[in-house]
Amino acid sequence: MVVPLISIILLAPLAAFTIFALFGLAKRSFPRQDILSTAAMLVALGCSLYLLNETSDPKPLTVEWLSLGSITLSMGFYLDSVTVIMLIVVTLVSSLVHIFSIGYMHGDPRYPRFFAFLSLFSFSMLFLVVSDNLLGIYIGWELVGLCSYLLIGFWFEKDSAANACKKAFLTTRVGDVGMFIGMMMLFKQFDTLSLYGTDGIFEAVRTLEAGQIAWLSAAGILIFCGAVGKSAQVPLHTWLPDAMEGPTPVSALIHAATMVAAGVYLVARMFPILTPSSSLVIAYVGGITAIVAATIAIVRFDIKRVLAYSTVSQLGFMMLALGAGSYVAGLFHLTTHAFFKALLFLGSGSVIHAFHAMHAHHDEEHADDNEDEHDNHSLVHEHGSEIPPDQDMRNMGGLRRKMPFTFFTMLIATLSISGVPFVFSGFWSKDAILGGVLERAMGWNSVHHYILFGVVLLAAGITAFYMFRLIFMTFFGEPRNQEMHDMAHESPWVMVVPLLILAALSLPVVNKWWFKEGYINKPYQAHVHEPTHAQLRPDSKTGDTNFGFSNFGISEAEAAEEEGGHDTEHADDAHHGHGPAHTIAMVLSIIVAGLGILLSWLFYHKRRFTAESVATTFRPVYTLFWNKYYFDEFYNGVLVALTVWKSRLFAKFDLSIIDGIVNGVATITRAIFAAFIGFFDNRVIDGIVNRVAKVIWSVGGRVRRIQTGAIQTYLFVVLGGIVLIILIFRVL
Amino acid sequence: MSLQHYLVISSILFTLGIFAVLTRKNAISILMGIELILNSCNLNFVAFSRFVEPAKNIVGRDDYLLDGQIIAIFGIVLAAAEAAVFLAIILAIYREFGSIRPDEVDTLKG
Amino acid sequence: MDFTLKTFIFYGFALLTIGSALAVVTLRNIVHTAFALMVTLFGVAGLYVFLQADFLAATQVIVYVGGILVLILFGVMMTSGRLEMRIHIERGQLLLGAGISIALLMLLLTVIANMPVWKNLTDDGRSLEPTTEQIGTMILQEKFLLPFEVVSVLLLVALIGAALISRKEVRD
Amino acid sequence: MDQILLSLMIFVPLLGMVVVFLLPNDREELIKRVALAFTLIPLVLAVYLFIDYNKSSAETQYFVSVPWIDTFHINYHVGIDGLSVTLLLLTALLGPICVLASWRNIEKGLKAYMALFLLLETGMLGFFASLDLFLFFVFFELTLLPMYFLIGVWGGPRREYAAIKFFLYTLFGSVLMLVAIIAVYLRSNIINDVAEGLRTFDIPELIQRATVEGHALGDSKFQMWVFLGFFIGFAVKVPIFPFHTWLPDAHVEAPTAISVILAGVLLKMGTYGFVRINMAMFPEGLDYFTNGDGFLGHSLALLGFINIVYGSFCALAQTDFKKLVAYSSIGHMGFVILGLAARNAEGINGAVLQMFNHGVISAMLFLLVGVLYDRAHHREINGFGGLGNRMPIYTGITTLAFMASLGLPGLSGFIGEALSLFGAFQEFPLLTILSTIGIVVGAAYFLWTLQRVFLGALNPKYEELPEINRREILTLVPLGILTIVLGIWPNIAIDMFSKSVTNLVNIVSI
Repeated sequence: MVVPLISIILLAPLAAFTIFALFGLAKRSFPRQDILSTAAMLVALGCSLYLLNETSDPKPLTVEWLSLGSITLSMGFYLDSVTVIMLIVVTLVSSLVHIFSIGYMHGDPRYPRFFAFLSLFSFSMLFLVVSDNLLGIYIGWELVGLCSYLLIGFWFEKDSAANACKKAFLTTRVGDVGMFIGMMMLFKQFDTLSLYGTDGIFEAVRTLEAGQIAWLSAAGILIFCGAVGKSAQVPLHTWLPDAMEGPTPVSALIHAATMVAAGVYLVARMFPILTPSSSLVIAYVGGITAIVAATIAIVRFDIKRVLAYSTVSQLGFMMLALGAGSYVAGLFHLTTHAFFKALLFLGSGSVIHAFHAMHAHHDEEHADDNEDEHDNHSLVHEHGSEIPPDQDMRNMGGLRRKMPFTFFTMLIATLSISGVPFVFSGFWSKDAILGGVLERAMGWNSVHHYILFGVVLLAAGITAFYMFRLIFMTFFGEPRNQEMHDMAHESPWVMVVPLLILAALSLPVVNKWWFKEGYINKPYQAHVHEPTHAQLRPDSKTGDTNFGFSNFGISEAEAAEEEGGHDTEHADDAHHGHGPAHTIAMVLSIIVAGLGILLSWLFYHKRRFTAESVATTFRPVYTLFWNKYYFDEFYNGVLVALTVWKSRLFAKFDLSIIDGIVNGVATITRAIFAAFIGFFDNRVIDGIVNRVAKVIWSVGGRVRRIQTGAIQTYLFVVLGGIVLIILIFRVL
Repeated sequence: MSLQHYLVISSILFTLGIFAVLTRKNAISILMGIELILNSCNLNFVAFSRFVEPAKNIVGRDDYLLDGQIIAIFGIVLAAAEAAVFLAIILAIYREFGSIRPDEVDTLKG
Repeated sequence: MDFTLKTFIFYGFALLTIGSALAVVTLRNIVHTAFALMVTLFGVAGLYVFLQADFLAATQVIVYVGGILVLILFGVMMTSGRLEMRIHIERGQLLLGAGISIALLMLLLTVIANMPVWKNLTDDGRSLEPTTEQIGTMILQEKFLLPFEVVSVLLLVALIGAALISRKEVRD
Repeated sequence: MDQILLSLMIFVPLLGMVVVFLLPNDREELIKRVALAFTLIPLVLAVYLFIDYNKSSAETQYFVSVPWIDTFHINYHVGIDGLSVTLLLLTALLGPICVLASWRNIEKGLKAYMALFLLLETGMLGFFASLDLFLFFVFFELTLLPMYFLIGVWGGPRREYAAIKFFLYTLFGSVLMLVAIIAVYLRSNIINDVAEGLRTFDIPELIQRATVEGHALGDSKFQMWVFLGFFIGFAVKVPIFPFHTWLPDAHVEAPTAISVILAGVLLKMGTYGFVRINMAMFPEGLDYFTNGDGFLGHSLALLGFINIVYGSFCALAQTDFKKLVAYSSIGHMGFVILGLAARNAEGINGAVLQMFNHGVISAMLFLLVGVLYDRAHHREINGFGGLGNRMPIYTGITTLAFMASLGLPGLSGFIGEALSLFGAFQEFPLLTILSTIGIVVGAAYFLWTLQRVFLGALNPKYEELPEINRREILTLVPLGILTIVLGIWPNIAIDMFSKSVTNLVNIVSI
C-alpha cells in the first residue's frame, strides 16, 4: 500500500508536467493546465496525509538502479516520520500555492507553463524527500535547482530576472559540487550511497576507526556545502534575495517553504555521519547566517527582499539547531517556518497583486516617485536592480482597511515569526532552538555555543524588529502614495483562501491536528550499541570540545537525549523536562522579541525616532547593512571577474600559443619545403571535388613541362628512377 | 659454364642496348639497341630454362627444359613484328618530318 | 675450372658477342653498326648452341640475320637519302646514358653475384637429343598451341599494320 | 544469417554510396531519400543487434573472421562486444539524423555530399566492429578522407584551413599509430626472443598473447612505447590537450550534420580505440601512466583534468555558439579520460557511458546550433537575445540539451560524469576534486549562453524568426528521449557493456 501511494505522490505532478511538455512539442497547450496541476498536487496531498500512519516499514522499496560488476547502486524510498512531515509540508504548501497562483498569475501569457513548472518542481522536491540514498537525494536536489532556475527566470524578458536565475543556479551549483565531493568521499570509503539498512552508510559509519574521524568530518562538511548553497547560508546566500525576481507564488513555494528547506532536510538526514567538528562548523555557519541576514533585512524597502532576508535568517536558525544537536528543534522550526513564511510571501503577493493591476498605466509616475525616494536616501543605492514600485514599502501604508484578510493573516504570520509567546507556532520552534543551543552550551560548558546562543538571541530580536517594521510600513499609518492606495483592493477568493488556511496552520492548535506528540523524536538510529558517555562528552574541565579526537557519535546521541523534548506545541515538556536551559531561553526570547516589537513600534508607528536619523548616526554600519556586507560586490568584482578573466586568458592561450605553435610549425615546414609543399598544398587544398577539374588543369600545366615529348628523356627518367628505387631498396 | 656466365653476358648485352637506346640520335640505331636488349632477354630465358627447375614439376616429364626456348622463339617472333612496325613508323615519320632523329620528333599533338 | 677447348670456344663466342655489341653502340657509321649487330646476333646464336638449343640457334640465324637485319638495312638505306650516315651524339647525353647504364650493369651484376648456384640440369645426361622435334610437338600439339596461334595472329597484324603505315600516301 | 548481419550493417552504406552515385544529378529529393533509406537500414540492424546481443556474456559476439591478405596474416575479423554494440548503435542512430539535418541546407553537390557521408558511415561502423588491428587502422583512415572533403567543400568560409588542419593533425597521429601497429605485428610471435608460430594482427589473439609469460608483447618497456604511439594517435582524435586545436576550427567550419558526426562519433573513435587497444592490449604500458606514482603515474589523469578545466574555461570565453559547444566537447571528453585513467569498474563504466551520452548530447547541441544558424545566418551569441519568447519549443529543447550537457541529474549527462568522477576519486582524489571546477564552469557557460541567446528582451532583428520546424524536431526528439531515458534508467546502457568492462578491469588491474 505504501509503495503505490508514494508512487502516486511522485507521478501525479510529473504526469502534469509531462502532459504539458508533450503538448508543447506539438505547439499546443493543454486546455486547463492550471486545474490539471492543482488537481495533481491535491491528489499528492491526500496520499501524503494517508501516509501519516504508515511509517512502520521504513524501507518499502529498493530497486537496483545501476550495476557495475561488483558494485551496485540502488534507488528506493525511505519513509519515516520526517519523510512524512516533509511530504505533507511540501504537498500542502504546494497545493495552496497552486490555488493562489490561479488568481495571481491570471492573464499571464505563459500561464500554463507556470503551472507545469510548479508541478515539475513539486515532483523534484518530493523525489528528494522520499529517496533513501544520497544519489537519489542529489538527483532531486539538482532537479529542484533546475526548477528554481526556470521559475525565477519565468519573466525572463526582464534582465534582472534573467540574471537572478542564472545566479541562483550557479551559486547553488558551487555548493552542490562540494556535496558531490562529499559523496565521492563516502562512496570511496563505503562503496555505496545508500544511507539506511545493514549495508547503508549509517551502519558502515559505526565501524570507522578513530583515525578516520577527521576524514569523516571533512565529508560531512562537504555534504553540508550542498545545504549551504541550497539553503542560502553565508557565504552562498546571495542568490536568494535576487531570486525574488520570480513571481511571488514561486518565492513562497520555493524560496521560503520548501526548496530552501531541502538543505535543512539534508543535514537532518545526514545527521548520523556528522562529527562534533562538522556539527560546530554547521552551527557557526547557521549562526552567522542568522545574524547577517537579519541585519541586512532591517534596511530593505522592497517587501519581498525583507522577507527573503528573513528566510535566509530563519534558515540559519535551523542550521544552527541541527549543528548544535537539536535535531528535533531544527526540523520543527522547518515545518512551522514553512507555513508562516509561505503565508508571508503569499500575503505580500496579495499586496503586490493589489498594486499590480494599476501598475501598468502609472509606470512613469512611479518611476518619478522612485527617483524622489532615492534622493532622500542618497547615500544608499540599491545595487543591481531598482525596486519595482509595487513592491516598495515606501509606496504602501494604511492598507489594513483596504485589505483586511491579507492584513489579518499576515499579522498572524508576523507574530509567529517574531516569537510572540504561547499562541503562535513560531514561538515554540524558535524557543526550542534557543533552548537547545543554550543547553548544549551549558551541558558542554562550551564557549562556542554560548557565543552562538548570544548571536541567535540577537538575531531573534532583530527579526521581531524588522518584521513589525514591515507590518507598520505596509498596513498602518497613512497611505504614502494616495493614488496607488486608491486603486488597491482585496484579492479574489482563490488567493484569500490559501492565506486563511496557512494562517490557521501557523497556530499551534491546528498544528496539533496532525503533528502528533513525539512524532519526530530522533534521527535514524543505526547503531546497535550506544556509545558510552566517556566517549561522548568533550573534556568538560577545560571547556574545550576537543573535536578531532572524541567520538563523532556525539550529536546524534545528544539528539537522542532530547528525545521527545520539542515536540510541537507542548511548551510544558519543553521546559519541564530539560532543566533550566529552556526556561532561561524562553524568558530571554520573550524579552528580545518584545524589545524588537517595541522598538519597531516606536520607530515606524509612533515615529518617536526616524530611521534616517539613526542611519546618519551609525552611518558606516548602515552602509554596511545596506550594501549587504558587500558580498555581491566581492563575488562580482573578484570571483566572477577572475573567472571570466581566466577564461579569456585560457582562450587566448589556446588561440595564440597552442594554435600558434601548431600554425608556426606549419609555417616553418612550409618555408623549408617551400617548393615541394607549395605543389602539395595546391594539390591538396585545391583538390576539392568541385575544383578537381581546375586543379588537374593547373597541375597539368605545370607537369606538362616534364612531358617534353622526347622519348629518350622519358627513358632517362624511367631508368634513372628504376636504378634509384633499386638502390634505395638495396641500401635499406 | 655456369648460369652466371650466361647471365653476365646477357646483362652486358642488355646494358649496351640500353645505352644505345638512351644515347643514339638515330631511330634505326635505337632499334638496334632494342634488338640487343631483346637478344639479351632471349639468352636469359634459354639459360634459365637450362639451369633452373620449375617449382611445380610434373612427374615424369622433362619438357620444361624447352619452355625457355619456346618463349625465346616467341620473343624472336615479336622482335620481327616489332622491327617491321618500327621501320614502317620510321618511314612514315621520315616522310612527315624529313628526319628520324628522335629529339626532333617531339610533337605530341596529332 | 679446367680450360678445355669447349670453354675456350665459349669464351670466344662471349667475347665476340660483347665486342660486336660494343661496336654496335660505339661505331659512328650506321652501316657499320648494322654489320656489327649481325656479328652479335651470330654470337648469340653460338651461345644458344652451347645451351643445347640447336633449333633456336638456327632460328636466330635465319630470322634475325636473314630477316630483321635485312629489314634494318633496308630502313637505313631508305631513310639515308640526304641525311648524313654518321650518327650524331651529344656529349651530356652520352655521359648521362653511360652513367645510368653502368649503374644498371652494376646492379645486375650484384644481383647475379648474390644468386644461388644452380647446376646445369643437362649435366646429368638428360635431353641431349636434338630439340627440333620436341619443340615442334610442344608448339603444335601441346601446351604452347594457343600462344603460338596468338603470336601468329599478332605477327600478321603487325605486318599488315606495317604495310598500312608505310604506304606512300593515304587514299580516300 | 547472424554471421552476415554485422558485415551487412557495415557495408550497406557503402552500397548506398554506389547507388547514390548512379542516380541522376538533378533528382535531389530522390538522392536524399535513398541516402536516408541506406542510413536507416544500419539503424534497424544496429537496434536488432543491440536487442539480440547477449548481455550476460562478455564474449565477442557475431564475429566473423575470413582471411583477407594472407601474406601478412591479415583477417577480415569483425565482432561486437558490449562496448562496440553501444557505439554502433550511436553511430547508426546519428546516420539518418544527419541525413535529415542536411535535408535543406546543402546548396551544392548534394549527390557527392550524400555519397561521401555514406562512405563515412561505413568507415565509422567498420571501425567500431573490427577486431583486426590492420582492418581497424584501415577503417580508422577510411573516415579521414570523406571527413576532409565534407569539411573542405561544404564548410564555412575558412573551410580549407580547417580541413587541412584536421587532415594533417589526424595524419600525424595515425602515422605514429601505424608505426606502433607494425611494431606490435613484428613482435607478435616472439616468445623469449625466439620466433614461434605466425605473426598476427588479430586483436583478441594479441591480447591473449600479451599475457603469455615471456612474450615479447608483454614486455613493459615495449608496451610503454607502443602505448605512447597508439595514445598520440587516439589523443588527436579525442582530442586531448594539447592536440585539440583542430577541433574548434573543424567544428566551426563544418556543416551542421558533419559537426554532429564529428562530435558524436569521431571523438568517440579516439576513446574507443584507447579502450580497445591501449587499455586491453597494453595494461603494462597503461600502468606507467596511471599508477599514481609521481608525475608520470598521474599523467593520464592530469590530461583528463586539463581537458576538463581548460576546455570549460575556453568555452566560457567563446562568443561563437558553435565554438563554445566545441570547447565544451573538449571538456566533456576530459571526463572520459579521467574515468579511464581510474582503471576501476566505476571509472571505466562511467567513461564508456559518458562516451555514449556525450555522443547523444553533443549531437543535439550541434543540431540546435545548426537550427539557429539556418535561420539567423550567424552564430554570434551576443547577437541574439530574447528568443525564448519567439521560439518556445526551440528554447525548451535547447534547455534540455544544455541541462543534460552541464550534467543535471536525471538526464543522461550526469551519470557518466558522476561515475567517472567516482571512479577517478578513488585513485586520484586531488585531481578529481580540482576537476569538479569544470562542473561549475560548465554550468556557467551554458547558463550564460542560455541567458544571452534566449532570455532578456527580444532582439528586434529577430521578431520574425520562424519556430523550429517538424523535420528539425524529428531529428532532435530521438536524442532527447535517449537523454531522458538514460538519465532515469542508465542500466539500459550499462547492462550492455558492464560485463565487457568487468573483463577489461580484470585485464588492467595488474
